[in-house]
Amino acid sequence: MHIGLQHYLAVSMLLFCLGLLGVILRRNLLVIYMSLELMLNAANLALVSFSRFNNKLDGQVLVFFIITVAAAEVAVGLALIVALYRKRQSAHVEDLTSMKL
Amino acid sequence: MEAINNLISGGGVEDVLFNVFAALTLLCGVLVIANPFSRSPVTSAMFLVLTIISMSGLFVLLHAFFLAAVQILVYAGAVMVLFLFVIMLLDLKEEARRNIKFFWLIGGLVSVGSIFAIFIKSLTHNYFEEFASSSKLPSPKLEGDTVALGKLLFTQYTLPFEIVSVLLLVAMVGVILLSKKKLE
Amino acid sequence: MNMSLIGLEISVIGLGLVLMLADLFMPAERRKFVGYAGIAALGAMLLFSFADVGTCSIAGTAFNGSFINDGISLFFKRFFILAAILVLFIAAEFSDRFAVGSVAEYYSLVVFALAGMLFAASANDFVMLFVSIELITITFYVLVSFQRSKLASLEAGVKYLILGALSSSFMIFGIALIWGTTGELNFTKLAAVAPQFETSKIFLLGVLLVLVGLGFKIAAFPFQIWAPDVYQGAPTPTTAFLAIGSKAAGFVLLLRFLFTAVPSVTMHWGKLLIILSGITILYGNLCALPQRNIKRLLGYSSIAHAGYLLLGVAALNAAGQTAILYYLAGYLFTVLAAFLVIALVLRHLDTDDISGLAGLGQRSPLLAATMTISMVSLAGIPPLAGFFGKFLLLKSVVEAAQATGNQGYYCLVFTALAGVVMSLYYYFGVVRMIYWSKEPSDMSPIALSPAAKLTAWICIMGIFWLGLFPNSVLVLAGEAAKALGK
Amino acid sequence: MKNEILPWLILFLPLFSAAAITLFTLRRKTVSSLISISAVVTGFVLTCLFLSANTFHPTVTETTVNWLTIGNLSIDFGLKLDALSLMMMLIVTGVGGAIHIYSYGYMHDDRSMARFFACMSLFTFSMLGIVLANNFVMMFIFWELVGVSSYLLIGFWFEKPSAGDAAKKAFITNRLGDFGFLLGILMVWSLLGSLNFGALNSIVTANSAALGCGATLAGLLIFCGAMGKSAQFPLHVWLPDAMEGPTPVSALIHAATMVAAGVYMLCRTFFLFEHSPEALHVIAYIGGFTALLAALMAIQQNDIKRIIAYSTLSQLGYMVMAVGLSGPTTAMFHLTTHAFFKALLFLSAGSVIIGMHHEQNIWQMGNLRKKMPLTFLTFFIGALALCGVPPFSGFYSKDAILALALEEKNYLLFGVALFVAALTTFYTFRLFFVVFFGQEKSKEASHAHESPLVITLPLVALAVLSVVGGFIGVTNFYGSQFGAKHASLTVMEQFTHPFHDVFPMACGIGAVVVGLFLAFKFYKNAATDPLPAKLGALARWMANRFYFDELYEATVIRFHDLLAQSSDWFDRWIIEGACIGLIRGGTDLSGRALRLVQTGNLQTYAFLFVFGVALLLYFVLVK
Repeated sequence: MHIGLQHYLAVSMLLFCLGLLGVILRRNLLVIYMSLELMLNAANLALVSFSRFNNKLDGQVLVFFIITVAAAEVAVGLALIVALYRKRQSAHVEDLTSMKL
Repeated sequence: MEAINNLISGGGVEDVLFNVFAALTLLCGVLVIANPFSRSPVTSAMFLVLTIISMSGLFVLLHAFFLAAVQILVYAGAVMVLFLFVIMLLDLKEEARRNIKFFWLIGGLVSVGSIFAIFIKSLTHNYFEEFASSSKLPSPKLEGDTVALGKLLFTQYTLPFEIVSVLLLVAMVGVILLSKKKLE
Repeated sequence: MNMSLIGLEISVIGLGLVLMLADLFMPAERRKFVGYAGIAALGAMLLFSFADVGTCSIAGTAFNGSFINDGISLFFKRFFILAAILVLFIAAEFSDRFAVGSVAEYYSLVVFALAGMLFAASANDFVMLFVSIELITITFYVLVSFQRSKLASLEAGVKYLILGALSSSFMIFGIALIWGTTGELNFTKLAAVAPQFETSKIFLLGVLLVLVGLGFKIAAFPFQIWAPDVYQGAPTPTTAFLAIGSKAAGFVLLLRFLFTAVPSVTMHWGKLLIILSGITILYGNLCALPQRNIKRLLGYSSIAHAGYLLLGVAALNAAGQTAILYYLAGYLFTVLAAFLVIALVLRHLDTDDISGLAGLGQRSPLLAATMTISMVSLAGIPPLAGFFGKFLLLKSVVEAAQATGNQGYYCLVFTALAGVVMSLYYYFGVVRMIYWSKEPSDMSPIALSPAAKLTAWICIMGIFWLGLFPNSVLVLAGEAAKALGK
Repeated sequence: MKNEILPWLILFLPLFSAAAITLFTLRRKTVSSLISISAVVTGFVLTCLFLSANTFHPTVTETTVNWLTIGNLSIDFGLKLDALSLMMMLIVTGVGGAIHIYSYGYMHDDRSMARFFACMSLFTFSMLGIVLANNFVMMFIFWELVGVSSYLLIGFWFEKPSAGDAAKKAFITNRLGDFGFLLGILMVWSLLGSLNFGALNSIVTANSAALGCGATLAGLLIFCGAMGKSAQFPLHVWLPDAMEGPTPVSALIHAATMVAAGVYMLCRTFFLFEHSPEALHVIAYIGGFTALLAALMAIQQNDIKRIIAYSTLSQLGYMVMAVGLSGPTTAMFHLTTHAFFKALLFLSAGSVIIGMHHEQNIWQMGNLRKKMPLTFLTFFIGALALCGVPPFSGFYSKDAILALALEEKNYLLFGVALFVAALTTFYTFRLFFVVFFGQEKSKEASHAHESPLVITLPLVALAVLSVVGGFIGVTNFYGSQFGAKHASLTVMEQFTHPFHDVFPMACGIGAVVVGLFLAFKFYKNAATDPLPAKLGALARWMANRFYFDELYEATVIRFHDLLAQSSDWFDRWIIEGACIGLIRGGTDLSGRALRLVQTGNLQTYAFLFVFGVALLLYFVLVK
């Protein structure tokens, strides 16, 4: 058996779904956020492997942008979580239900 | 003996390395979201760092050298350190083992499982097999090194590059606004 | 490559920087004027985009086809600038609720979000799509949680952040799959090769995942769940901008993606779009029925309106696209009118309960009239803008039904009309509260600044103009829709 | 030139007046009312001028301005001037003008009189728009405007919660009908490709199968609109409640505007219905049923305005039935005469209400003919016209409907119409006797006084019209459009024409006589002997003398009571409660259930999001 694109993609998809599970099942906002990073990384892996097998570099450029944007997003997101923690003394999703119905 | 021969002759090293890195990536990924031994965010963060590092190994296998470096420098080096800082700052305790609602667990597993099934099913779809078998690993004409990426980035993708700079500015302003200790 | 095509975007970003810096040199109590200066500059840009002398209105592409200026992008750019102007007016009225040191930042963030929307209007490849949508979204994370002394604002911010990042992940994975199978990032080039991938499941998977991301932006079923909470918690000017700017940006990208990038796939998805549109309409209207919180109510109603707008997408014809543009134009004035009133009346109250509007008929006849006209237009009663937009959308669906013989379209028309009837109940509940409520607690007259009066009048005029003389905007919208091809 | 301008002027005058009042003179009652009154009256004068300029021979003309073009559909803002619209304009401006003048007296002490007149002007404008519209879109727009302005007027006294509820009810019930109307319009447009009445007419005439099998459905959907506005069963529930508005508003809604709009629309688009006998059948039976139901309900009412309101419902049933029997001329004829005498009745009732210091219960009145002689006289004329006593106007139009039913060989509806005619006379004169005869039953009744001139003058004018409305050539006018058989008769021939069809006329008069007799028997007595105790003392004597009466009491009247009560019950619980309530409650409940999804918990949201993605992928990729 030769390692081909499919194998890389399978890994990427598995990773993506792992991230998804983390988002759904974990309650700590920070861990949820890490799971989201996992999902983004899965997309990066898919792009890089496609880039290799398509013989085009555009995918890698896109990965570069994704990493940059993710960094910005993480910065804002963590600031937000910190601000919330200061206000509410909690980083658990169950404690954030003042608005509903 | 035969195995070693295979390994030396037919690109087998890459295959082995792929298996190793892929397994590492996935294993650490699992440990990020569900660690049987610790539910502390710090453990999750550390395993995420490991995931990222092993993934950069995969990047190297795919000849994306620049991104492999960026992955380690930016992701593992900067982003994850940020995470760890925040975790320390907030002094987060271990996530209490609240009793998991069975309904959510099953529902979540089923829906994510079905998404995964659809993913894999589309991977093995007829078109794709053809595509994958016809294009065996091509010899890399384009190496994902700094020069090649830089050229593309500053010709074809100048505009998004500039927009991302605005985005970073916004993020900076946003972070300051959200975390400034005192706003009179 | 004609760099002057992005003149408008460059000036908007420049304006954002200037506003941010202006904060340093202005005494705290005069920062309201930073907003007015921003409004004036944006107004100048709006006029400039209509004048023939400007090059920003020239059609063409730049940056190897990744940036495109055509009818639809120009239409949406004007739309976004107008929306930003009105939002800045609302923000200026609302600014006393922000921490003093951060008012100018708020204005500049609004302007940066506007820049993101302008880029979105011109995006012609996936990189631009991703980057511009992220610029908008990340700016909105900050804008939503801007009142960080209020828990609701932060909570809304976190909800928007997590779900937004989730949808981004789906979208980026979809982009990866599309690019991987076709090898094209550019929409125009993709359209040429897409037909041969129509049977590839992995390609279709990619298209669907991109739709997930865009569906989140426009709050369409099943990705509508965030809207009410975020609308409720966010500061009112942000909610207004979210309701109109962010949603319209989602729609322009959706239109581009569906009709320029993958038209051959879209043409098979009439049924899917019909179902999504119908459920979105019903969900929004049904949930709004028992709602007492006015901002939340508008959140649900915005879901319903996303459903109405999807009618035009589901019709899969030029008439539908024209109708979307027209409807959005009407929606702009209508929604901003409503949020203007909410911002002015409820800013000193702790709750957003509908009862806060009680006695408005006596407290401020102008605001009462503005809110009433807005509600009546949202309910789709002639001769206001809302009616005409709905009429156009329904008409395009009926046309589609005739052209394709798909009975589902008739069901969709029925659903939409049923939704309209339901919506009367809660829209007129608001009107009733304004004029016919028993013993309002506070009967003090509301003093209005000249700027607030001006904004109210602009909105009223816009609603009436679009309802009574639809031809002018319709021609623009028709021209714009031509740019999409099919 | 003059001809081009005049209709536009007539249409927009009330709008200008509404705008002027809202913008400038909201604080000045007298000026506002004068502006509003003069706008309508000028409209009336201009309409007359326009007619005389055309030598009273309306030819179909249209003046249009292109309003917008969408694809291949071009929608005009156009006015259609033919016999139908011109006559209707006369009614709207003429009767409306009388009501406006009357309102000046009636509303004089109300502090929001200016707002009242602004709304009245808006209402008139909307109605004129419906009348003059030359295409469906424009008609629909004005149709909705009528809805909105009626909402404003019915809820005019918004301090009363019941007024607010009534306004909302009227609006939502109407919208329910409009829902069907809009669907119908879209359907007609999708089948025929045009929305202009003239163009549609020529398409349908050229190819009667153009509508194909959709004719019935389209017709019925359009009829839904009329059902809402003209308050036909089962959407009639709003009309009696609409009495919460001031009396002139009731008069305007019931006589000249709103409810007439539905019938007018049916006649305007009659060319569509001609090709669908099934739709016409449904319309006829719904009309007949409404007429019967409303008449039965009227018998049990005690509020003076409500009795007249139910009579409107019943008369509207007649009109709709006439349309359903393919007689648009007859329907419009009855609409015209009804406009005269119903406005007269309402305004007279208003005069009584003023005289009684806003007491509306008829059992508190009595013997008012001495106190309010002029009102008594005009009410009497209105009542006679309503019942169809020759030679009052109602007689001619009702007779025409009876003849039409017979001609169409629809004996069931003929019977219903006859029965309703008898009932009409019965409840009208019940009201009449109780209010104007007998003894004063309250202090207010003994202190009642005649109303001022500004109120009685419109009464007199309307009374004259109610008398002569039947034979001044109304049918001629409409006949020129629809080609009725009585077209081009002289006034004298008109005066005597019913005598050509002796049988229906005799039946009609017979029904009136029976109704009158019964009313006289019961309520002449009830007025003099209202107390049951006294009745008990005279019981044996009564039993001997009025043996038949008791029989009636035991059978007919009991049956009536039962029927009236049960139909009231049916109305309240089955129609409003079960049908409308069930739909509303069901919607409400599902709304409440659905929003339970919005738990506010981010985790749930994320789960639902992912679940949504899974569904979407499954739906597209697997299924």
